[in-house]
Parts: sequence; structure tokens; C-alpha cells
Amino acid sequence: MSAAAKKEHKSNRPERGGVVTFVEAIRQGLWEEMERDPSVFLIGEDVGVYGGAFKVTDGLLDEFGDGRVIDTPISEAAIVGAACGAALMGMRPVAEFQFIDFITPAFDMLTNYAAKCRYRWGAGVAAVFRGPCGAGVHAGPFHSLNAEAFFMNTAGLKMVEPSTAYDAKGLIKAAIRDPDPVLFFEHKKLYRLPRLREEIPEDDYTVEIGKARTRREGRDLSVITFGAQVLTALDAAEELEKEGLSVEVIDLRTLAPMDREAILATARRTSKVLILHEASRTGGIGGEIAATIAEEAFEWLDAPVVRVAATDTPVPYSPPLEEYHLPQARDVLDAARKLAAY
Amino acid sequence: MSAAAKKEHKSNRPERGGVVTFVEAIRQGLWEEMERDPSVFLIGEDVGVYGGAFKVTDGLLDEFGDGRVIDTPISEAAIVGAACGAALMGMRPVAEFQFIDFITPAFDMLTNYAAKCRYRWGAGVAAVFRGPCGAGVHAGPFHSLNAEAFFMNTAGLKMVEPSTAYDAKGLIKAAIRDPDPVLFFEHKKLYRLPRLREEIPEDDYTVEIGKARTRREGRDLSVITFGAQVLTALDAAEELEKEGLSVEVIDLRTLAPMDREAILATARRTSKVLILHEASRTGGIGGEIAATIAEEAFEWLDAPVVRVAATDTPVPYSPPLEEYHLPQARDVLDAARKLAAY
Amino acid sequence: MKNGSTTKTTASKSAKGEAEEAGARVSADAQGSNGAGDTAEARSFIFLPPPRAEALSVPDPLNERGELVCTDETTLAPAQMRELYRWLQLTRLVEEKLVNLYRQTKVVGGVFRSLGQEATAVGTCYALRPADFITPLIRDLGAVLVKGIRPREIFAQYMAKAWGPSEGRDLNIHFGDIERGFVGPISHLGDMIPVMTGIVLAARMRKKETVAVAYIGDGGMSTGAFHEGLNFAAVQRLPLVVVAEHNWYAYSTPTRKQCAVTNLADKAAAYGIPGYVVDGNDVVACYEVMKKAAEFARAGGGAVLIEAKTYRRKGHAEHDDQRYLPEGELEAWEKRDPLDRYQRHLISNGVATQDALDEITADVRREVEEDAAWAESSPMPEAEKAAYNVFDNSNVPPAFRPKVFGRGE
Amino acid sequence: MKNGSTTKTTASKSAKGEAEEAGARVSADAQGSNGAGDTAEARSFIFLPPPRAEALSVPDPLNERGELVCTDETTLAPAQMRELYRWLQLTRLVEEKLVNLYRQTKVVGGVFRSLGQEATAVGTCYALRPADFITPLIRDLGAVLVKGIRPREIFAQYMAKAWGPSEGRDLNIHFGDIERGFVGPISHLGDMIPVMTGIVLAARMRKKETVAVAYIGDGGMSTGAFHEGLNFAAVQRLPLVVVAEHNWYAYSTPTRKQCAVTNLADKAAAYGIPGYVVDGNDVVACYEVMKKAAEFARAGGGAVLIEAKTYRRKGHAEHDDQRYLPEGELEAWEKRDPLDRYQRHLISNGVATQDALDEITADVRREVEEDAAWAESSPMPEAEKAAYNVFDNSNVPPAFRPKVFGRGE
Ligand SMILES: Cc1ncc(C[n+]2csc(CCOP(=O)(O)OP(=O)(O)O)c2C)c(N)n1
Ligand SMILES: Cc1ncc(C[n+]2csc(CCOP(=O)(O)OP(=O)(O)O)c2C)c(N)n1
Ligand SMILES: [Mg+2]
Ligand SMILES: [Mg+2]
Repeated sequence: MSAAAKKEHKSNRPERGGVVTFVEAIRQGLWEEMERDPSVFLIGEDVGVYGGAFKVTDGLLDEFGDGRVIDTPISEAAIVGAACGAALMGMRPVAEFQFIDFITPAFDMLTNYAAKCRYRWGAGVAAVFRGPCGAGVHAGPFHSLNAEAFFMNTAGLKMVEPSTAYDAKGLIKAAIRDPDPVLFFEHKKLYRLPRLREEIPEDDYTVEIGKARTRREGRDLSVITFGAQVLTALDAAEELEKEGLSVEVIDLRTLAPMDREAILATARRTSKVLILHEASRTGGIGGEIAATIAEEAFEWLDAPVVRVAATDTPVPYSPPLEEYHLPQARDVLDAARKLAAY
Repeated sequence: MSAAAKKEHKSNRPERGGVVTFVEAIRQGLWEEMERDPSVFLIGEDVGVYGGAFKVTDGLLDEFGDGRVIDTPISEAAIVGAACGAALMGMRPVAEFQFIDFITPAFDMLTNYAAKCRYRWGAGVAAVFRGPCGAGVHAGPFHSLNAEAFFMNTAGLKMVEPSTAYDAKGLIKAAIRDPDPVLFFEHKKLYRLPRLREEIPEDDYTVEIGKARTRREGRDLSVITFGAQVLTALDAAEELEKEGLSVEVIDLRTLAPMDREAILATARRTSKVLILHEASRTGGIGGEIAATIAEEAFEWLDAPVVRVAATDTPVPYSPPLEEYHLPQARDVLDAARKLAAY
Repeated sequence: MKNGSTTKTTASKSAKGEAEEAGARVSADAQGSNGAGDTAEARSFIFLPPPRAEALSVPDPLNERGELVCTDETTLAPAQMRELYRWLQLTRLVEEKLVNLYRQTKVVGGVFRSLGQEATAVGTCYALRPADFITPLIRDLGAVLVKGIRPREIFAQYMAKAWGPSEGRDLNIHFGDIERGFVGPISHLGDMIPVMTGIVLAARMRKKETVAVAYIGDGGMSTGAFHEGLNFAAVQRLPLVVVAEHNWYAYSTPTRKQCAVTNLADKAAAYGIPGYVVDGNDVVACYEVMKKAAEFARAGGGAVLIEAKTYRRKGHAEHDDQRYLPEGELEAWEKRDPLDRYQRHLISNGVATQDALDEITADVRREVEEDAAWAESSPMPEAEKAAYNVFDNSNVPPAFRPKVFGRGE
Repeated sequence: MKNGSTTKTTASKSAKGEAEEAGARVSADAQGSNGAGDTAEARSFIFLPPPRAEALSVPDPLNERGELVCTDETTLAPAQMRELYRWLQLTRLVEEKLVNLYRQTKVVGGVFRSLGQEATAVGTCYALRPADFITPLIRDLGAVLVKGIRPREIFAQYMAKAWGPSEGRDLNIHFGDIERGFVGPISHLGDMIPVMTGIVLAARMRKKETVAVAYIGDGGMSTGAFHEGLNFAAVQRLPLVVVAEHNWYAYSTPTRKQCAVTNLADKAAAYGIPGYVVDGNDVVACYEVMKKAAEFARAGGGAVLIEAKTYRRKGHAEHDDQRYLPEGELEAWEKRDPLDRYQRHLISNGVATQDALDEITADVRREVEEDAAWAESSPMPEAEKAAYNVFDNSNVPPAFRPKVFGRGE
């Protein structure tokens, strides 16, 4: 790399607010929190000089130094464990998984150590565990994970997955300030998606963890979803609008603890619910959502609760296979039409 | 230990069939499969001279030698990985976790290696991963796990959890003969429970993986459950019978792939379904069951699908706390009565 | 070039010269790799035999009467030495009381004894400062007590009482107290090594001189978490001292089935850190070795591994019949009992009289009985408390048992 | 007893005598621990400094003209040496073709180059028997080819084609072929070490003399799975040879941030196994070291660790701008290019003429072009195939996209 190029990557301070991409919103959030609170630090593989595989932490090493932006060995269990230990001492670690797929070697540390500390002896682990998740970029069975269902049955972990730049910044800040462990999933397809560029406030703001967001109001049926699939849902809703169907789109944003009120409210409002997620269908968190509705909004339902999700297979690499595997816009349209006609 | 005691533990060959406990049924199954097929071997912590923490493998070392009953270091990832490698070579490993809680350090190996091998390159991993699961014995947050929900969203893993001695033997044998990886959960409360002693056949038999079993027929409502909670359900059903309620009890036996036909059939038959499991409610596999019913038996339902499960907390140690946490018979009765009256 | 036979050329340094000629400023790191000024004789590869094939052992110190005592090499003052005796005795008597309560079915879970290895926990922990942190194994009750946890807390924990430090949520020494520098372990072996690495990483960020000590067993060292944690601590040169308690068994598994090293301290080599071997049944030696290790770590030397050679004289837990022990092994180790040995040492060195020691013991016994009574008298937790504190409850409501039907019931 | 100062007593063996008197037959294991006949001078503990503080490097062999070549210590026949050249050239040209296809956006995923480190993969793998097993890293294309995987399979994999060995389900070298002794890796670093341990465990049960070779990076060695797997192989004395490819970077992370050892081979000490250090850019040395290691392992010696010192001249993948490299480092290593070096070696030793080598290269080029064309002409997989083979489909039906409403549609 030329000296000029080297210099360029040093002057990498983000704006405050402005029109930003999803990835830039997260980077702003991290930067501002590190400025605000000296307890906040970053830890992970290649987060320092390289700025992370997706450049989410680009420039932070130069600004905050290697005492607060720590490149680690390839040791996810140690990254999570060390973050937990540091959190016990009052620090606010933000740990990165290079891909969310690499959260699996730390599954033990997360579910047994991080999740249970407060319950066992009152010591909250205020740490954030973040990284790129999601499929659809032909990255094959080991770089396409949607991990939320793995952690859904472990009490003590929060899970967040934003779908807009505004929410991404507000939620990463809220996660860092949260007194409990938060898994923060960033769908890699969204990072630089032009469609997601939006103006965000200059002022400090957070988005409350635990609250869903109605992305579109509707009367005829509800689509409950999150992450990159929010876009699929919004597109489908627009298409269906033309057909005279009024579709409500709920972006969960927080997956645990789930916003049960919002889920039940939309189910009761439209009486027809379609759940959409990118992970495999069986054992996905769609089951929890459907069960909640079946249990607590039964009398309001005018149709089966329908799940649109990926097939029960690993995520295949080759484009035609991956397309078959993942839920597509046409699947949502198809399901929504049938649901409406029910 | 005295020489006499030492000798005694050596002559430990099980009967074939007879009246047996749950643990003895599993031990018979392992023994017979090792006799039948020289590819079958055992691997795990303290499975050899000690015969396993719960003595499930007692006596097998003396019979089959340390070439086929392998005590390992405390390395769950290596145990699972080595089992996978051996399976690729045509062996039939049966790996033990000392407690199912210790499956978590092997979560990566199971979900990424074992589960995906066949799909990725056609190499089935014919291995069994077994161990004691479950709560209710005041063993605290790290020796009480019900792990099934962790693995439900990973295509490629089978999961089995028997509730009778007959099924335990038939299913462990089926698991060993299965061409794909099987997680085999043994509820530790059942191992030596006198109530579970029953006569099992002398002849070789297996129980098909993937098939639920109707433990009790009924008309008014269905309880879908598995493992130790089957006993709670049967007791409740008996109690409710006295009140004039006819309750069907379905023992899933296989958790993945789930017996959707049996689930839908019972839902359609009774039109009222109660799902009962011991793991925490949120994110438990009850969600998948409820969702399946809400989706595919909607028109038959006369009431909400109800889940009775543990609270969303770790499993606490102290008896009053643990009792509060776990689903109790009275919770089932209460729910069933309300469901019936709905 | 002669095929089929092995010939040698002469090594030369001119390759390096070549690179320098080209004006290359090779980084010190990658430079180290190859062709760079190695003066050894020519060879196409270097063979490293498995190191330290012989088991290292420290000599048994004997007193004038030829009895097994403790090392004389010490910096401990007599008063400290008597205090050490108190801790050893307290550890043993608390455990004996626990066994007692266990037999009366008052202990809810299992009891895991440290009989025969008390000196390791007590001696090493006694060398720490109050602000230092430890994480013990189940068998390190001695270290927990030295760190300031009171016997009553231990009894209440074992009996699952509301007044126990985890309020009945977790068992035995599974709790923590940041103020007292005590981080209780979880069951999953190895996991505490990364956690303690984080403790000292945070302390360094906060400019504190904290040392962290993590105890681990011959068995626990086989876990991936141990490796990842110690490696990370070593890279960061963090003041983490790992005490490997080599008690020869992991449940029923002997060390030779656990790893292929001769000394657990040999594993230090893989992390580029210094190792120590100490007689784990010699409380004075344990103290001294930790003093050195902690000083080294605190001064910026980074992580240290100490292997304490000792022996687990009881089974894994009370229910274990120890069928797997070779005959005579237990008896041989009974002779090395750390408490007997230290008692002889104190008396034969004139640090304490038998009477003085008896007085300490009586005092300890009183404390144990008093604390056990306190714990026994304390209530069991209220059931509904189970729902609290999964998350910070000012933020997320407690996890109450859900009503079966959601609407208004 | 003198406090505050350090004094010494004399070691004695009578403690052992005492135990024997009592008729104790102490197990050889636990016996090793303490008081047992150690002849070293008296001390309360033993200090082990971090070992081998100096970086080991093997000398650069030079030819008569002072040019960097390969070692002359070899058992390779001239025909084999020419074959080795072929494999090196094939590896390089297949990769160059892949980059080409990548730039044409025909490769679906990323391309990870082994430029500069081809000798390690090719040389070590060439020393194996056909029945031996390997698992490569992404940068061990050379080993994969030597093991008998054809370039067309590689091209089809990278292009996600139906005719690739995984039929488009997985990428690059993520596939396997038990017949050819090839077990493809998964992305998760370290996981293959336990898997390969299982391969040789099974082979031993089947009374086969199979050796397994697992390649791992300086980065991958930090994973828990590496530790657990190699430790288990060492305990079982299984013929597993681990090749640590020390190419100085893991993505952007230099070795000094990855671990605190000076040589990756130092890690062998923690497993009680022998280690080797070899010049990873000298294909002959790589061959010879593996020959020795595999022989040792096959003969029952157990696991071996080989460190090959080499260098990753390209970025982690094609998109990596290598901003983290110190100036000049790359240039220094270009001079050690394994292919140039070996070519000089063959010519200056009279094993091959330039013409003969050019002919090999032309031949290789033909094969590469032919195979790439074959792969390009092959179809993409049919979408519905995605549903098959999660489980054995004679047993469990394929995972078809579920119908949205269950009843009768
Ligand atoms: C990861 C993990 N696997 C298995 C266990 C079950 N287990 C509890 S204690 C124990 C043996 C521990 O041996 P060692 O580490 O030597 O400690 P010691 O009991 O000798 O003090 C085992 C296998 C566990 N606690 N954690
Ligand atoms: C467990 C795990 N964590 C993170 C990654 C992401 N990752 C892929 S390659 C790589 C660097 C590997 O470095 P090294 O092991 O030295 O191999 P090299 O690329 O140098 O051949 C990383 C961090 C991974 N594949 N697996
Ligand atoms: Mg031990
Ligand atoms: Mg590397």
C-alpha cells in the first residue's frame, strides 16, 4: 500500500449523524460510545489495524489506541470469556465475531457464563457481542449463519438485529449502555446497501431494546420479521398494496426479550399473521412467535399463522441452490395472497 | 475397595431383556450393539474403568477392552470431532457427555461438522452423542440442562429422548444403526426410577427414529410431551380421568425430525392441545410444536394451543426455587382444566 | 547432487546480505523466520525432542528426626506461619463438617473434598494481596477461605439457603464477590481461564496492579477454553498466574490418559511463559512459589504457570468408591498429609508449640460449629424469588411463571 | 528455622523408603510426583524459564554461484524431484487461473492464494502414502493436488458448478474423498484436528497403518479445538502429524499477537510430542521432514508437530490490501520464492535442464486450461437439489420447501 493510501485510512473519523449507510451508522455508534465512556473497548480478530473484516471498526485503533482496540488470537471462547471478565470489573467490552458463524465455539461461554452470571450471583455482564450474520451473498454453509434460534432458549441473553441505519446506531448505543449481555447481529447484506442510506440525527440518541417497530401500517394482514427480511416484507407489502391488500410490517428489532405486546397487538389488529425469517424454518424463532400468537391471540385469528423461512438444510453455496433455500419475495407474496384469501 | 468388590464389578454382563430399569435398558442396548457390530465403540470421560458418572457403561470396558471403550481427556470438542472422524472411516462411535450440559463446548463441532458433512460432500456421520439431561434433582444451573432447543434449528442432527425402558433400548440401538448423527438424551431422573422398571423382549429389537408414541388415548384434549415429563402428563391424565376428562398423551420420543403427522393427528382428533416440556418456555421446542399446529391444524382447533414449561430463568439449585422454575403436575392440571372448559 | 544418500552443503549468511542489499527493511517478526543469521550447523530441518522427559520433583524436606516436614526456605514470619496453620485447619474442619451435614442429608448437592491437597490452595492464596483476584476449583475451599469468604457463607451455600451468597441459586463455591477479589467458577472446566484474563485486562486498563490467580486441574487443562485463555493472557503479557493442581486424577481418569506430558508445567512452553513445579503438599513452598510468580506477573512479566504436585485422597465426590486406584497409592500419600507435615514442621522449628496449635484448632472448631449453626438456622429461599434477576429488573421484568391463557387471568 | 531469610535443608530419599516399608505399591504414575528419588539439589520449587527463547531457523542452502536453492540432504530420486516441480508449478498455475476466473466474476466466492508457500503443502504431502489422509487449509491447494484431486474438480468447486465434488453446496476445497485420503476442512479453524484424530483412531481400530496429516495456520493454533485434538492424539499415541504453516499472518494479525512462543514448534512441548522446524520454502526439506515424521508416527511413536517457516505473500484473500505489512517485508520474501528457488536447485544440481522444466510447465498449463474449460462448460446445479441429502434420503425425505398451508396443497 502506498504511503498516501496509508495516510488516508488514518483520517477516518466519522461524522456525527448525516446521511449514512448501515455500516457507517454502527461505526458512528461505536465511536461515540468510546468517546463518551472510557470503559468501552473493542476486542476481536482483526478489529485493529485492519478495521474488521467488514471495516466496521475502521479507524478506531488510530483514534483510541491498542489499549482499547484489541486484536486477539483466533480464540472466540477467550474473546467472550475475557469480555465477561472485563465486564465484571466494570468495563464495557464490545466483542466482534468476524462472522457470526464463529459464535459457535463460544456457545458455552455465552450460554453458561455470560447468560447466568447475574442470576447466579448478581453480577451483570454488561457486554456486547456483535458480528455480521445472514445469508444471500453466496458465502456457503459457514459464512451465512442466522444464529438467533441457538440462543433463544437461554434466559439471560438479549438479542438485537436492526434493519435500518437509524436503528443500527441507536441500538448499538443502547446495547453498549445495557447492563446485561447483548448479542448484536448485523446482516452483512445491509452494511453497504444504498437503499438503506438515510439521514440520522446529529444528536446522541438510543433506540430502546425490547421494542418492535411498525414499519408499515396495514389492516388485512401482518408480516412479522426482522433484519434483512424487513426489506423483502416491505417490497411485498408495496406489491400487495397494488392488489388492494393492506399489509402491516412489524420489524422486531429486538429478538430477546421479544416484544410480545407488539406481536399480539398486530395479530389482534389484522387477525392474519405471516412470520418471515431467513433461518431454517424448523426450530427457528418463528416458532416462538407463532406459539405466542396461537396461545394468546387465538380468538382474534382468522387464519392459520403462517411461517415463511428457509428450507431445513445448511445454507448452500451455489446461487441457484441458495436461492431455493432462502425465502424469496415470491414466497411471501404467495403466502400473503393465500392468507388474505383465507 | 475390597478385592471382592472389585471382582463383583467385573462380572457385569447384562441379561438380554428381562425386567429392567431405564439405565439397564440402555446398557443392554450398548452391549448388544457392541457385540453385534465390531465398528461400534464408546468414547467419553470416565466411561471405562468407572463405567460413566451414571454407570451407563458399567462393565463394558472389561468385556470389550480399552480399544473399544475409550476414556478421554476433558475435551468435549475433541470427543465429538474424533467421533466424527472415526465415523467417516466407517466406525460407529457412541460418545458420552458426562452431563448434557457439557455438550455446549462441542456445539461448534456438532452443528458445523457433524450436522453438515453429508450435505456438503455426501459423507454421513453415523455417530451417537448421548448423555444425562434434565432437571429436578437439585443439581443447579450447570447439571440440569435440557439441550434440545439448541439444536432444533440446525438441519442434519437427529434428536431422541426416550421415556420408557423399552423405548430407551430400542432407540439407542436404532440410533447406533442410524446413518446420520443422533443426539440421544437420557433424563437422569429416569435412570433408576422404580416406576419405569418393565419387562423388555429378549430378542433384538429397535424403535424407529422419527415416530411418536401414543401413551394414552383420549378425546377431550391432547398433551404432547417427551422425556421425564411424560410421567407428569400420565399422572395428570389419570387425575383428570376422575374428573371425567379424557386426555390423550403423546410421547414424541424423537424430537428431530419431529413426527409432524402424529402431532397434527392428535390435534385434529381432540382439537385442544397442551404442550409440556421441562426446558424454559421461551425458545423451547414447544414453540415449534405449537407453530406446526397453528399453521396446519388451525381449522380443527377449539382452543388456544397452550404451553406448560419452565420459567425463563436458569435452573436454580435450591429445592423451592427449582420447584417454582420447573413445570409441576399442578400446572398441567390447571392448564388442562382451563383448556377443557374453554 | 547425490540422490539416495544424504549430503550437506555449508550454510552461509549471504542470503540475508542479499535481502539487505535490496534495501529491504524486513520486520523484526518475519525476519526471525528464516535464513537470518542462524549460526547452527547446516541441516534441512531442526528436530525438537519432547522436552523434560523426566518427571521433575522437589525433594521432600525432612527434620532432624528424619520426619517429613516443609521447606525451610521461607520469608514468612512466625505469626504468618501460625496463621497458615489456622487456614489449613479451617479448611479441613469446614470440609469435615460438610461431610457431616451431607450424611444428615442437609447438604443438597454433592461434597467434593480437598483432603490431602489443602496446602496448595491455602499456601498459594496466602501469598496474594487483598486486591488480587482468584477463581478456585471445587477443591480449593482453602483458597476461598483465605480470600475472606466466611465458613457460614459456605455452609449456607451447600445447604441451598436463602442467606447463602447466591441465595440458593447456585451450589458450593459457585458465587463471587468482586470486593473480596473472589470470582466463583462455573462447572464447565476451563472457562474461568479466559474470564480471569478479562479480569486482569480490565485491571490493566484501569491502571491497577491486580494479579489474578486461576486454579485448574490436571483434567481441566485439556479443555479448549484453558488453551485459548492462557494463550491470550500470554500474548497480552497479563498478570495471570495459573495454578495447575496435579492431583493425579480427573474423576477416575489418571493423568497419563489426560495428557502426554511428564509435568503439567511443561505446558508453559506452549505459551512462551515461565513454569514452576512445586510440592503441593508443602504449604510453605506453595506460598513461596506464588510469591515469586505473583511478583513476576505484577512487575509486567506476564502470565505464569505453576504446577503443584499433590494428590486427591478422597474420591471425586462422596459417592465415588475409587475403584480405579492402584493398591497402596492412597496409603503412600496419607504419609504426606499436608497438615500433619506442617504441624511437625512448626513444632520442630519452634514456631509453635503443640498447645498453641491445639488452641488454634479449638478456636477454628468453635467458628465452624457456630457458622454451621447459623447456616442451619437460616431459611430456605422463597419460591417466587426464582423469577428475579435474570436481567437487571429495573429494565426487564422478572420471569414470572406465565399464566396459561394470556388474556386477563 | 530462620525467618526473613532463605535457608536450605538437604534432600533425602528416606521418605520413599518409608512408604516402601509400609508395603505400599505406589502406582508408577502418582509415584512420579514427589519425593521420589530426585537427585537435583535441594529447593522448594523448580523454575522452568520459557524455553527456546531464540528463534530457530534452518540455514539457507546456496549453490556454487551463491544463489538460494534447496537442501542437498535428500532421499528423492531425480524423477521424483522433477515430479515435485510439476506439482509446484501446477499449484501456482491453478491459482493464477483462479484469480483470472475471479476477475471475470466466474468464481462465486473468494480466492485465497498460497503464493510463496506452495513448497510446504507440496513437499510435505508428497512424502505420504496413497492410503494416508490429509486435511488441508485453504492455502494448501498444493497438498490437495498431490493427493490426487484434479484441477477440474477445484475449478468446478470455485465456480459453484454442479459437476464440482460438492455439487455446488460448498466452496473451494471444502469437500472430501475418503478413497483418496482427502478430508476437506470446514471454515472453523482448528476443528479438523480432532476430526483427523478420529480418522487415525478408526484406522488403528481397523489395524491399518494410516498416517493423518492436518495442516494448520499460526492463527488456527490458538483455537481450543486445536488444543483438544492434538492433546487427545498425543495421549492415544496416534499417528497424527500436524503441519503448522507459519506464514506470519492470520488475516491481518501478526504472529506476535497470536501467541507468545518464538517458534510454533515450541508448542509440541505441551503435548509431550516431538517437534520439527523446517524451511517451508524449501520443497526438498519439507519432503524430508515429513518423511521422518510420518515414519516415526507410523511406527507407533505418536503425534508429531512440524513448523514450516514460510510467508503469505498475497493478502488474506484477493480483496485484502495488506495495509498492515511493514515496508520491505514482502520484497524480502519474494527473493525466497519456492518455485524459483527449486528451479535453480534442479538446474544447478543437474536434475533437470531449463528445457525439461519448460516442457513440464507447458504441459501443466495445458492441463489447467483444459480443466478450466471443462469446469466452465459444466452446468450450475438444479435448484431443487438443495433439498436433498441433509439426511440419508432413504431414511428421511428431502427438505422440500414447505407448502404454506399444510392441508392438501
Ligand atoms: C467441560 C467439562 N466437562 C466435564 C466436566 C465434568 N467433570 C467435573 S469434575 C471432572 C474432573 C475434573 O478433574 P480435574 O480437572 O483434574 O480436577 P480435580 O477434580 O482433580 O480437582 C469432570 C470430568 C466438567 N465439569 N466440565
Ligand atoms: C474459529 C474461526 N474463527 C475465525 C475465523 C475467520 N478466519 C478465517 S481465516 C482467518 C485467519 C487464519 O490465519 P491462519 O490460521 O494463520 O491461516 P492462514 O490464512 O495464514 O493460512 C480467520 C481469522 C475462522 N475461519 N475460524
Ligand atoms: Mg485432578
Ligand atoms: Mg497464517
